[in-house]
Amino acid sequence: MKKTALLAVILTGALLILSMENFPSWGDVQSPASLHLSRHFIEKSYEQTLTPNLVTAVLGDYRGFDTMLETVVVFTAALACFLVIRLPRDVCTPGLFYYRHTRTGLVVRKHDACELPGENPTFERVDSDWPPHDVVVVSTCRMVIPFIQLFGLYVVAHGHYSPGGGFQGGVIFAASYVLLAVSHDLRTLVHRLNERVTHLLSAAGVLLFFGVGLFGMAMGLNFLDYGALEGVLGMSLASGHSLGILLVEIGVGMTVTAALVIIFKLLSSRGTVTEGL
Amino acid sequence: MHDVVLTILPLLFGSFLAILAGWTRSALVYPLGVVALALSTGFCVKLLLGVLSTGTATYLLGGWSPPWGIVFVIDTFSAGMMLLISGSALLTYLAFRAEIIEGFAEKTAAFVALLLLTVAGHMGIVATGDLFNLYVLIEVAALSGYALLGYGSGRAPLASLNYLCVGSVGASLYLLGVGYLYILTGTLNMADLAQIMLAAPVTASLHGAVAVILFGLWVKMALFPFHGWLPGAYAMSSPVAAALLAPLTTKVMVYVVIRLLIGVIPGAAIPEALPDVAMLLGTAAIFAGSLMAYRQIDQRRMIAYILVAEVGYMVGGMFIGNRTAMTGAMLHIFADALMTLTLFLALGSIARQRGEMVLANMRGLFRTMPFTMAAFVLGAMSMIGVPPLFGFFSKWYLLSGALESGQYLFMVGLLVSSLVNVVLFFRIFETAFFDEPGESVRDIEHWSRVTPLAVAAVLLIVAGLSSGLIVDRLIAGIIPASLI
Amino acid sequence: MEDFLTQLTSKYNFWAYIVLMMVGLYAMIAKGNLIKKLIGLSIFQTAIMLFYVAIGSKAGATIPILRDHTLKGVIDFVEYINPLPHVLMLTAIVVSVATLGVALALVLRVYDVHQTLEEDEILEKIKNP
Amino acid sequence: MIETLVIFLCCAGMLLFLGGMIGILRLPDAYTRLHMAGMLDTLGLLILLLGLVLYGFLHAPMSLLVQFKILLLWGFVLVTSPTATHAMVDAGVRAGLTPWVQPDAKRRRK
Repeated sequence: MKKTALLAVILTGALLILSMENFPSWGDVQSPASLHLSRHFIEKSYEQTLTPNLVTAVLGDYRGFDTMLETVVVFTAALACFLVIRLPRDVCTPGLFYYRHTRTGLVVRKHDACELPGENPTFERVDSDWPPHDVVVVSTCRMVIPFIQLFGLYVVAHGHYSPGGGFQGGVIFAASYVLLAVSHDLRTLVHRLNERVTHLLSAAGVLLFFGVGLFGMAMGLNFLDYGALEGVLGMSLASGHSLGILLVEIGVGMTVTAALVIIFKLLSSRGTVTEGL
Repeated sequence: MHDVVLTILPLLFGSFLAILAGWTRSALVYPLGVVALALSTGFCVKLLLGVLSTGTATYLLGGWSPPWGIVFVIDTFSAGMMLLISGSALLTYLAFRAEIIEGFAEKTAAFVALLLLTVAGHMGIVATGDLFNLYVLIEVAALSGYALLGYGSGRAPLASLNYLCVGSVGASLYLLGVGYLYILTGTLNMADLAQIMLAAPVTASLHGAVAVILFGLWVKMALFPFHGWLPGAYAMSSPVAAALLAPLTTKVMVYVVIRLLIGVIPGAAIPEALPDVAMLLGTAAIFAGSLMAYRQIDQRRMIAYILVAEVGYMVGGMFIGNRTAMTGAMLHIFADALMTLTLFLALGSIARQRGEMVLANMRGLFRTMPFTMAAFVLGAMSMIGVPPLFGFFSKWYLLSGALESGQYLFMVGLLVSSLVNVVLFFRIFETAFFDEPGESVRDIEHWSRVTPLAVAAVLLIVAGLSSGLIVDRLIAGIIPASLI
Repeated sequence: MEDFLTQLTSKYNFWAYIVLMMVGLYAMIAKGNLIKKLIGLSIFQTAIMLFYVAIGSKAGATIPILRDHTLKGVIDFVEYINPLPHVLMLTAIVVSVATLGVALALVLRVYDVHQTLEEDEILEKIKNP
Repeated sequence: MIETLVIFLCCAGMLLFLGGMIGILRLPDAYTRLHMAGMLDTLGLLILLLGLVLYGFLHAPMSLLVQFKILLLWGFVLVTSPTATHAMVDAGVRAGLTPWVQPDAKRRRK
């Protein structure tokens, strides 16, 4: 098997190497790839969209439909994980469960918790395999998380002028929640962002994107034509496009944050979304 | 004006709303799916009528004109494909109402949303006129498909994971090929690319680009040596997912290859050896698919192997290189989708009553489920290629195309696979007709299941009788005049 | 030989991506562990991203964010690298991350069902349950 | 004068990084490696960034914001890097990893 694999790989590689004979060399300014489409984008996109970051302009506006589908892919991934590994809520979860008495710090162990006690003030649930409550880690993360979230928002909002945008900002925002789960435990995260909220948020983000597109249709233009935003608040055509990109990026950010949190929660808790990591 | 995009938007919108509804009013989820699919089908009909009267429709997404923005381009053939996809999805969705509502408990919303997304993805693949957008749509369709097929107990996750690995490699290879073409031409729009490639010098790199793209698509469409994922994925999954995806996935990929061959890639850019390799693989697929179908015990797995053979028909037909065979391959997309739909719908109904789909479980079905079995017989006859049914006509075109070009091995393949299909299906008929059903068997045929199935089966006859019309109105205008 | 050397020096970006891609492909075919297969898949996709990003490069050009002083004057396309491949790869990266997420979910289910992630052991268990 | 200082600071930072790297490669167990990585990288980064701040101050005195951002970066790393090391050591202890002891010291203890 390994030898066949090696042979196949070497053959494919050789064929690929042979087929790169007529490619332009590295950094060639006159190659077709940097002349036809990209020249137009570099020279025209600022006056058409008022967005200095060309990547954002092309991503959010010229290829906006691609970006919408890309958001849909993230949304799909979250749904797919939910469909494949989420365990039904009423199923008896086998294994060990630990409860700590809040006053004395005494820990009680329970097998096969079919009926989990609800919000009980005297006992709190402790993760069985990951009890990190370390004072250094917890307090540092508590201090750092707001800054990470602020930075995530900045990356979403400043995508017009610097590297950034909805996807990157959304990932940073989701990372702050992952850090919350790592430093505290998964239940803290679920308490802050429960499943319902994350699912609704992910759908709302795509719907915001979709809504911007439908607004274009409602104004008599094509789907996703941000030119429809012209005249809103007295804006010019180009700043309408700029606003459209911003709205779209916010939608993307919401979906990406929610979807990544969903995937993290499901994967780390093996589908129970109660404890894990 | 918006007809083109309105075929897809209800599905996307419906999937987002299904999630919102799933966490607030879960009773609304199933009707929402029906509305979305019905709207989409309705707009497909409108679009088809429009395209038939006014010619190719183009839609600029975002209002940017072609090379800069993304466009949807719908000709008569793709309008027919869109109708086929949304219609068959609607029939599946209606037929499996009970499974969808009961079978997924709290996850019904997620399942419905994924189902709508995968249909939207497949329709987008047909509609788009942009190479990279096609990749994204392939991934939308595939990713939701992995989840639908992977849901279930037993070996379903493993089969789906296998599909995911193979499918991702195929899509990545396609992406690589698009990158090659982008390096050489600097564009991603199909029409623009076709113009530039006509003038571009024919080089080794151009050949490489075309070969990599076609190779990636072959992997995605389960052509013979890469077919390993298909039988497992369709036989192990829930019957809903199999009935939804089996008529769509491979056929849509075949459609993409045909569209690239007749609309984008000029003949000179195709490497000389490629058609021969394709014919070889297609013929091998027919023989191997039929042979392996013969050895299967599970009936869904058997039909999945027949699908592998059918892919061989279409790939062979499009690479024979004459007009008749190309017409046959294009017609066979419709025929194969309808036949597969009928068979999988019927098997789904039977599986609901009898459990595991092995031959022993099919005793006496003609007596207990007469309508379902009648539809099954029609689907099977069409697979075999019995005259008034749709499958006969596409096979006829393929055969006469192969005869014109002297591809005798391919012809033998077609005939052998028909014969094997006869043996396979008559085995089922025999068990279902002559053997007594067991004492405890109480099969129920509910009208809500039989109606979609009957629609699909009647469509097989109607489409078969009007296949001349389909060829004239939908297909003939699309094949370039240079192909004789 | 000299031709080969010029090929190697002027197009080393393509060589790099091909080698990386073949590493990924080999891992996908030859490794028995499902997680290692997925790592191979990720390497494979990353190689394609590398290839695309390399298309965008231009000698002597800077990142595609317009500088303040060019905003009012004429924009020369030679000054900025090609933004389109970056856009495309942003999409492809998101897609590959999503695929990986779904794949890991499926792997979890496979582990629940078969209690192992080694392919040959799974096949063994399927044959003799 | 300041140029020399900049060069000195940058070189010293690099040297500490180098030491950290060698430590990661050569030290016997996870705890000592983490120690090397955590200690030397934090100090090395501090010195390196100080050098960069001075350099920026010297060459582009108008862009004070950038210098400020670099200092913020240092503050951020100063807080997070030891925490990360601490968390990893903590996890190691909890997972039951025993620290490495010099062989003859072990014998002596016996």
